[in-house]
Order: sequence, then C-alpha cells, then structure tokens
Amino acid sequence: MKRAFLILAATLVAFGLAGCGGQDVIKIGGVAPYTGEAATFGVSSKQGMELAIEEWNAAGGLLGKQIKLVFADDKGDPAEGATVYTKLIKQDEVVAIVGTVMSKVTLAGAPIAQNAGVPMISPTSTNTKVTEVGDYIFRACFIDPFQGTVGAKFAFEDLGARTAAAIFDVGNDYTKGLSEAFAAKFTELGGSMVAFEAHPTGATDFKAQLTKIVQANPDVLYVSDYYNDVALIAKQVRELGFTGPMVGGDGWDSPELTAIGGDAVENGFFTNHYSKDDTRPEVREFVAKFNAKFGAEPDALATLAYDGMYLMLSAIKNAGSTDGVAIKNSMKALRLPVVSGTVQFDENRNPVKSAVIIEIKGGKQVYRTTVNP
Amino acid sequence: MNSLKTPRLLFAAAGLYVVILVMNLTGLLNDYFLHIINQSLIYVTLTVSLNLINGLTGQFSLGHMGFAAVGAYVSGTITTLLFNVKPTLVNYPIFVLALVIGGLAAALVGVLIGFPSLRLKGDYLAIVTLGFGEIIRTILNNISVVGGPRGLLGIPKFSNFHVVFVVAFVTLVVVRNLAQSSHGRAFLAIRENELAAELVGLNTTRYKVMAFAIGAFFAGVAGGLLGHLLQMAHPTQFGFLGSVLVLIMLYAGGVGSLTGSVIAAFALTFLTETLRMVLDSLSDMTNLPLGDWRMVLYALLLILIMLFRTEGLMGTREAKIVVLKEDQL
Amino acid sequence: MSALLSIRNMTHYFGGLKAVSEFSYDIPPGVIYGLIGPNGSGKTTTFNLITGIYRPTQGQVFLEDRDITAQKPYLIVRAGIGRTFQNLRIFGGMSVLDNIRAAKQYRAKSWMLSSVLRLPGFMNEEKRIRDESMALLDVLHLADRAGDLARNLPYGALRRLEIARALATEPKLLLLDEPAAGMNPKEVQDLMKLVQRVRDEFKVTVFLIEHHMKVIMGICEYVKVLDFGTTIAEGKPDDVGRDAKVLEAYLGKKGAAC
Amino acid sequence: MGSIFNAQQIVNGLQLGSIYALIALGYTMVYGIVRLINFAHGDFFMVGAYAAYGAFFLFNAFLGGSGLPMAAVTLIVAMAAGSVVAALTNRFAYKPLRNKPKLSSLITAIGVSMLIEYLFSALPFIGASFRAFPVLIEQKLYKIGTATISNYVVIDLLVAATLMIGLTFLVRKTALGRAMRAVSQDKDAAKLMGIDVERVIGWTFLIGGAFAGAAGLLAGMTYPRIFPYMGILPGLKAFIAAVLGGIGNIPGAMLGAYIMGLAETFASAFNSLLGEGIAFAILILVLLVRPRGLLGEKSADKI
Repeated sequence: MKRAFLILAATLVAFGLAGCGGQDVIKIGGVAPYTGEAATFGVSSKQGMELAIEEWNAAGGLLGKQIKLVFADDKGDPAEGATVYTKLIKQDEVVAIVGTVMSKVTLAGAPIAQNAGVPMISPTSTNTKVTEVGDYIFRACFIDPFQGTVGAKFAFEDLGARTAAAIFDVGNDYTKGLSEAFAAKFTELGGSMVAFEAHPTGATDFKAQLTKIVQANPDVLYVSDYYNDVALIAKQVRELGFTGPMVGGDGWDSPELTAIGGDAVENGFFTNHYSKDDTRPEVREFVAKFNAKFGAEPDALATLAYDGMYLMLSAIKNAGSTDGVAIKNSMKALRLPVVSGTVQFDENRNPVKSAVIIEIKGGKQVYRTTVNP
Repeated sequence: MNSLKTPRLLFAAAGLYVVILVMNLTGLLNDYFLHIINQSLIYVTLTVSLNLINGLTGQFSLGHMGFAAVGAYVSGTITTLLFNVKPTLVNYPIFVLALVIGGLAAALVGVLIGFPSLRLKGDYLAIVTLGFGEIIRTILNNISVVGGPRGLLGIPKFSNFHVVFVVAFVTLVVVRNLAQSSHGRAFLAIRENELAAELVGLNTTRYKVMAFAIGAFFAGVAGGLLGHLLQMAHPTQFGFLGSVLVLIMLYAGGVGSLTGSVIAAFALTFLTETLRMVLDSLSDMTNLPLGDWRMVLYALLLILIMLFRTEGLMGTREAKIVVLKEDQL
Repeated sequence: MSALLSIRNMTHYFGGLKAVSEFSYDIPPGVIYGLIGPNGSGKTTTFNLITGIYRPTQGQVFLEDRDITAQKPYLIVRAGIGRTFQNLRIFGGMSVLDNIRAAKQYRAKSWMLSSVLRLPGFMNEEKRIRDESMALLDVLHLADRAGDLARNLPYGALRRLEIARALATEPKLLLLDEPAAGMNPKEVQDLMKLVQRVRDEFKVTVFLIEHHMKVIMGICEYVKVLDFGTTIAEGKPDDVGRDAKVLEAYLGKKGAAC
Repeated sequence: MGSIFNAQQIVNGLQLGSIYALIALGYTMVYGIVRLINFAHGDFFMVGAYAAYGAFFLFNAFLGGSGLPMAAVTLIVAMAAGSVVAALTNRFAYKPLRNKPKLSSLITAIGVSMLIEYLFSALPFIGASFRAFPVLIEQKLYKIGTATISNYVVIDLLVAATLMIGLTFLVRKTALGRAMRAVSQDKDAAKLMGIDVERVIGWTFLIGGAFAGAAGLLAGMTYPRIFPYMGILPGLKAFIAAVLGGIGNIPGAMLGAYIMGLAETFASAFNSLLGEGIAFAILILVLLVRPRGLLGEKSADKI
C-alpha cells in the first residue's frame, strides 16, 4: 500500500512538474505520429514544424515573445490522439495546435480543440469531415476529391488515356478517397475503369492485384498510395510487364520515391501543391533551409507541416493576440503565399490553392503543368 | 442491488469517485488527468472482461478488441446514424440502450468465437481469435454506411467520467461476483484441467461459450464507451495491437486477479503519460530529443515487470476489498 | 438385470491397434470390483470408454440398464459415475474446498444472473454446497487443509482429494484409476481402509484399477485380470490368485514388488 | 480476364510463401523446443534486413564491389545479426522465465518485440523512416508462357528450399538435431539422458534467428523498402502459417507458409477488398477441421 502511494505521489509530481514552465513564451502544440507504423510521416512533419518555428524565432519571435513547440506523439492512434490534444490544451495550455497527420487521428482531436476554442490546422488530413467539426478547425492540404479529379483530368486529357486501373490501401481513407474521386471523374470524362483493386495496409507484395491489373491492360494506372508503397507497387507492376504511365497524388512527394523505386517510377506523374523547381522565393528558401538543416529534400508532409505552422503563426501575428477567437478570425481572413501555394481559406476552412502536376524524369521531379481549382 | 451486500468495494469506489470529482472541480486535477482516468477506466472494463475469458476460464483470446469494435460500431450506429441525437441528459436512455445493444451484439459474436474454443486449445485458439478480430476489421473497412476506412464519425460525446466509472465498477462487480460463486469455480476448473472439469459433471462447452459471451459483452460496452468518448470509431483502433495491449495489462496485473487487472489498467495507462511528461521536461532541460525514447522505456519496464514479477503485479491474489467474505458466498 | 454397470462386447482400436477386445462384464451394486493387468493391458482405456472420453469402436455400456455408450462425459457423470485419474488431474490453482465445490456445481440450480445479483436463493444454495463440501472433506481427513491451494498438498492427500472430488458428484459408481500409485506401504494401508469406508458410508459401488496386487487382493470382492486387451481370469480374489495363467502373466513378474 | 488461378498468380503466391516460410521455420523451431510463441521473431527478421543494409554500405565503402560475393557477405551478416539478437533475447528475456508459466514468457516476448522496434526507431542513425534497400543483385526477368518470373523469385525459392533441407538434415542426422528432438519431446527426460537442455535451446534460437535474418535480407531485396516496424505483419503471418502447418513441425511450417502465400494471393485476386479477410477465414476453417494444424501430431495427452 505504501508503495502504491509512493508511485501515486511520483506521478503527481511528474504531472505537476510538466505543468510548470516560463510564461515568456508562446506555446504552440504540434501533433504527429512519432512512433508506430506511421512514424516516418511524423518524423517529416515534426521537421517541418521545427523549421518554421526556428525561422520565426530567429526573426524575432511572435508578438515579442519566443515561440515554443510543444510536440506530442499520437502514435497514429485516435485514442492516443484524443489524449495528446487534451494534454496540449489542458495541461500545456497551448494557444494553437498544428496537427495531426492522419485524418482518423485528427478527427479524434479536433472536437477537443473545437470545444476548448483552440484553433488548429491539420497539415495533411484530407478527409472532408475534418474541418466540418467546427469553425476552429483548418487544414493546409487539399481535400480528398480534388486531387483525384485533377489526376483523372490529366490522365484523360494530357496523357490521352481511355482505360484506367487504380490500386489503393483498403484501410487508408486518403488513398481510398483519391482513387474513388479519380474513378468517378475518369468515367465522367468518358474513360473506363478496367480494374479497381485494393491492398491491405502494410502490404509489401501487391503482385496478386497487379497481375489482375496488368491482365486488364489499362492505358494508365492510378496509384494513390504514399511514396513507400508507390515505389514497391511501381517496381512490381513494371516487373509484371506494365509500361504505361502511372499517376498519383501528393503522397508521392518524397525523395525516397525514386530511391526505393528507381527506374520503375519513371513515366510517373503526380498532383502536388508546388514544384521544387518553382522560382518563388518561399519555395527556394524552404527547400534550401530544409536541406541545410536536415540534409534531405523535404517531402510533402514536411512541406505541409511547415506551411501549417507558418499559417498559424501568421494568423496569430495578424491577430496581435493569442486569444482563440481572434486567431480563428485572423486565420479566416488570411491570404498568404506559402511554400505550397498562395493560401486562402474558403467558408469550410479548406485552402483554395492550385495544384501542379509533377513528372518523374531521370530520377528527378520535373514540373509539368499547373491546374487551377 | 448486489452491491448492498458488498459494501466495502462500493464504499471504496464511491470514495474514489468523489475524490477524483472534487479534485477535478477544484482544479487540482485538470481535464487531461481526468481524460487519462477515463481511458484507464475503459481499459479496466476491457481487462477485467478479458480476465473472465483468459484468466479465469483459461481460453487464450487474442481478439478481444474485435468485440470492442462490434460494440463501438453497433452503439455508434444507433446513436449517430439511427437516432442522430445530441449528448444531452434527456438522451442518455438512448445511449444506455445503445451501449447494451452494442454489448449484446458483441456477446453474439463472442458466442460465435466461443464455438471454435470447443475444439481448439492454446495457441491454436489464439490464432483463431486473432483471425476473427482481423476479419471484423476487414468487414468494417468495407461497410461504407459506417464509413469504411474513414471510420464512423460524429458520434455524440455521451461518455464522461461518470458513465465510464459506473461501467468499470459494474463490470468489476459482475465478474467478481461470478468468479466468487459456484459458476466461477466452474470457469476456474476448466482453466485448471478441462478434462477433469468435464468429469465432475460440468458442461464445459456451455461454460466456455458463456465466458466468451459475458467477456465479449463487457468488451462491447467498453468499445461503445470509447466510441462515445473519442466521438469516432475507426477499424484500425481495434486491431491486433489493441488486443495485445489489453493482454499485456491482464498479464502485467496477474492472470486471474481482478485486482491486478484494475491496477495494471491504471498503471500502464498512466505509465505512458508519466513517461511522456518526465521525458518532455527532461528534454526541455537538457535539449536532447529524449521524447523519442518514451516507448523504448515503456517496453523495457514491461519486460522488467515480467522478469521480476513473473506472475504479474498481483499474481493470483486479490486485494481484501475485492474478495467477498465467506458469509457473502 | 441386477447389475449396476454392464459392459457388452466392448472393443476399441487406437489407429490399427486393438486396445480393448470383446470385453463384457457386469458389476453388481455395492461391491468393490477390481480390474488388474500389466501396463498397456487396456485398463485405463476401459475407464475412458466408460466415462465417454473415448467412443468405443464397438460395444455398449449400460448404467442401471440405461445405455450411456459414448455420451458426453459430463452427462455420464451426471448419470452417476465418478472417477479419479492415474496421473492426478487436480484443480491445482484452486483451494481444496473449491475443488470439491466445483464438483458440486452441476447439481446447483441457480442461474448465473442470480449469482451476479447474489439473490437469496443463490446464497442459500452456496451455503448448502459449502456445508456439504466441508462435511465431505472431513470424512476424507482434508478439512484442515480446506483453504490451501490444492497444488500445495502432499501426494497422498492429493489422491484423497481426487477421491473426495469424485464423491462430490454423488456417484453411484466410483471409478478409481490406480489410487495407490506412488504410495508407500503405510499410505497404501490407509487407502485400503479409506476405500472400504467410502463404499460403506457413501453407498457407492467401487470399480478399481490397480497393478498393486495387495490392494486388489485385500479389498476387492471380485477381480478381473486383463492381459493385452483380453480377460484371462476372473472371480473371487483368492481363486484368481491361484490361477496358473495369472501367476505366469502377471504375478510372476509384479507380485513380488508389493 | 481469365481465372484467378493462372500461372502468374501461382508464381506470386509461391514467392510470398517463401518469405513466410523462412520466418515460419524459426517460429516453429523455437516453439517446438520451448513451447513459446516468440513474438519477437518478426523483429529478428527486421534486424536481419537492417544488418544487411548496414553491411552493404560498410563493405561497399571500404572494399567496393557488388554482385554475388557481396550478396553472400551480406547474407552472412544478416544471419549473424538475427542469431545474435535471438540469442541475446533468449538469454536475458526468456531464460530467466523458463520454469515459470508459459504465458508470462509470451508477454515478455511481446515486450521484447516492442523494445526492438521502438529502439530501432529511436536510434538516431536508424530512425523510423523508410530506407531504400540497396540492389544486391541486378533483377532479371524471364518470360515463361504467360508468366513473368524474376530472378528474385528463383532466389527466394532456392534459399528457402536450401535452408529447409539444411534444417531437416540438421534435425534428422546430427547430434544436435537428435538432442533438439529429444528436448521437444520431453524436456525432463532429455535432461535425465544427459542432454544440456539450455545449450540446445540456445542453439535453437541461434538457428531460428539466422533464418529470420536471412528472410530479412530476402525481403529487403525483393521488396526494397525497410523500416523498424517491417517485421510485425510478416511475423504475424508467419506465425499463423506455422500454426496452420502444425506448430512445432518443420515441414508443416513450410507447407503452412506456402498455403498462406497462395491463399493470400488468390484471395486478393478474387476480391481485393476482402483479400485479407478471406485468407483469415480460410485459416479458421482449416483449423476447425484440423485443430492440430495440417501436419501437427496429436499430442499424447495421457489420461
């Protein structure tokens, strides 16, 4: 019994300790999956957030104070997400939150932020429902249907494809949403879907589905997965004899895509927020700084996390206060060029920005065209 | 009801309830702390119900979260899709009904899973229960009415400390009362030696299926609570790793000890959060990325518990407060 | 028919191996009946066939003229046959008292729900089960260990506990599978007295398997000798003891050991 | 479109089965000897993949060269790494619990599994991110009839077959193998016969770990993307394969793995939305019909 009390006391002290902290900083919460199977996305996202905050602090901070990132790991799990959102808001008393990566986790956290009146922006949660939770919830990325639609138009009009196949992760709403939107638009344009195949989450062998796809002989293959799966799918589908073009979404945007996929991802195209060749100063500076700090090209997750943080900090600066209502209103009024384009929020707090199509050529990402919403 | 005759546990629980509530209202414990307590209590329900199947009856189940999934989705469907109610006080009867129906649906699945247990033992049963859990997940991913991989969203937030506390307490009392009765001895006898249990006239089939049904019922209710706490249910929440976490709590607490289940559910839930706190503050002081090591420490502590307290924290012992006096038997 | 247990033409194969062959006999009520034979002669198999653990390849079992062949074991127990095991099958993680109470459970009429709610009917029944179980432990000299974990009992006490547990099911016929195995001569003496007392006090018929010659000869009223699945002799212990075939097949080798 | 049971799908299934088989062999060996579901086995597989990755860059930097010699060297390193981790796990996590209830070892195994995964993703020089596995051997494609077969498929099959034959030889013909069989039959009796049971168990972990390491390399080569959690799913599948074949039974593990590989492939080809679910359903049905697994022996439960 004594021991139980000791443990309880230690816990309380630990919780008390963590509650302390200086009042001379502005605390911004950051959430991403840092352990577990989605950890790699969380690592990128955290890097993006850190870079943004570092820049701002170097430039004098925010409202005359330094900014502190209070980062929390959501493990890619909704329950854990709810816990860390509660922690950031109730325990750390952050003024705003940037997070999190996966829609399912964001959806568990968003109601908590909404109820507490803490503005939040999710860098990469594409599910339309996320911002429907309430008026404190924003996002920095496209919503599901947009990229699929753009991809389908590109495949039909620019690549001249008339038959298409799609493969996606059955357990991931992002990839499923994109593929469904692609299929809908492609059919609407007059093309036909000859195969629509799913694969389980975490799979490494896609050959059963790809064999079926190759045998259906499509003009184009739509792959809505993240880069790591895309690379394996590309390798395997090429091995099975498919030589046609592949089209995908911003999940492709990572230096690892070509590192893993090699030649197989050539003749691949994806919709993205920006091109790294873009001469806009935001892009050039970001890519250079990211490279200098982390020794790698930024991927889509890092970029959007950076942008999300940048937008949030700008909104606080414009509001001139850390009050939730003020930040929220300032956020709504924002119109700001960031790395992923010039962002302005529509009435559903989704960003209105154009998409670009990137082609993989000679192991490099090459700008192909811009598509306006 | 029964608790009238078991006042010690009721008094202790009521005391704890009041203390936590007062501390929360006075601001001593913030909502974050309360949230962790809520989660711990849901894990108490899950662990205690798994204890009935795995600890008391000895049926190795690796799919406990599958039952929770059924409960979460069924109850969530009722409150969200069928009635679309706001979480106001007048609507609580609908919520309670939804929880019960969710539990019953889970119990039905439990019976289905219980049947293989008649033929399969040990690791083979583990695989089948694991497979069932994964099948449930696959099915949920493919039902678009409940959101498929997007999850069932917009569930009203009916769950709160009061509800979660009461359910955890009721689960504990029900399983305790069952365990410490002639029926409980039948469960135990099956765990100890199934053939001998059959040969003292026990219908082991019936008891095993009952254990699965009752355990699954409470797991389903816990799933329903979780759904109405997080305001969403997602297929990935209820996978293999989730079931393993409940199993870890069961064994870390001590198989067969309800006290152990309760302690471990709290201890392990708090452990992850305490580690988060401690490492974050150490990180701030030292400027090292210590937060990355949180789960490493968690795993290490788990191994150490098992190495140095092999039977779990409590072994098969029960705290006095949980044991019924002989005259209550 | 007056027999309590009748076995008719029982044959059982394991794979291609004949374990029991064309076995027929009657056990009259109230006797202590002994089955003797070397290891592998099919004694335990016979018990497993009677209690429904194995389904006989051919043949039938009757208890008081009721056909119980290959019924589910728990139904056979409920029909009135209790047994012990050669390799102990105690509920080791339960208390001594609970071992007995578990065996009394099948007669309890209370629903699970009433045990959860602790309704008065259930409480009365629990009290009755407890009292009866304690009384039973008393008879078998185990009452002072009632609260101990069963696995902590010494070997001889475990044997008694198994007998007590079988008796708790209130059987008409008690099957004892090598109850004296692993016992020292003093314990064997006590066991023999115990078996006789059990028969008298609980009004049960005892069917006993042993290769301990002394036990069989000392307490059985009727003996049957098995070798390789077939009966080679049967009758009163004294008659069997003089049978040449038995002496050769069995006593010649094992008899001296006791 | 034709039937789902075409030549290409059979090749696909066999390749998947080969990777499962290598992991399943280690699983089943350890289970046969110590009756423990070694949940960390999938992580030994992951360690093997990372060891091969590290070895490649190390040797490439210092010695240069690639092709078959390089592949052989990395294979040895991968197997050694798998062995070392397995042996350490056995020594520090399982051995102290040898005579304790089996299920506490199981929880420890889960703990070890978590520890290895989280440790790898926390270590700064490894990290949680995906890494591209280097090309050890150039991929070549052969067209046979309607099916395309890559040399990787051939390598996967050959290595799996070689290791299985080697293992069968070891178990049947060597003193260690006899000791292993004795221990798996009856630990106490083996001890009485003068067999050093702990030594046998130690060897079992070494060999099982080496197999997992080899599987890690093959998986890295075939699916060139590695990350700290890559062992969870194949580990789980291999475990299921081992149980399906009759856990503790070496040919059973192979059989189970190939059935698993084929079942998954055909199920995905039949309906990819339900793919995994169908595969699991098949497993459950098989186990209900044959509760001891396909080749599992009926345990001699003496009553």
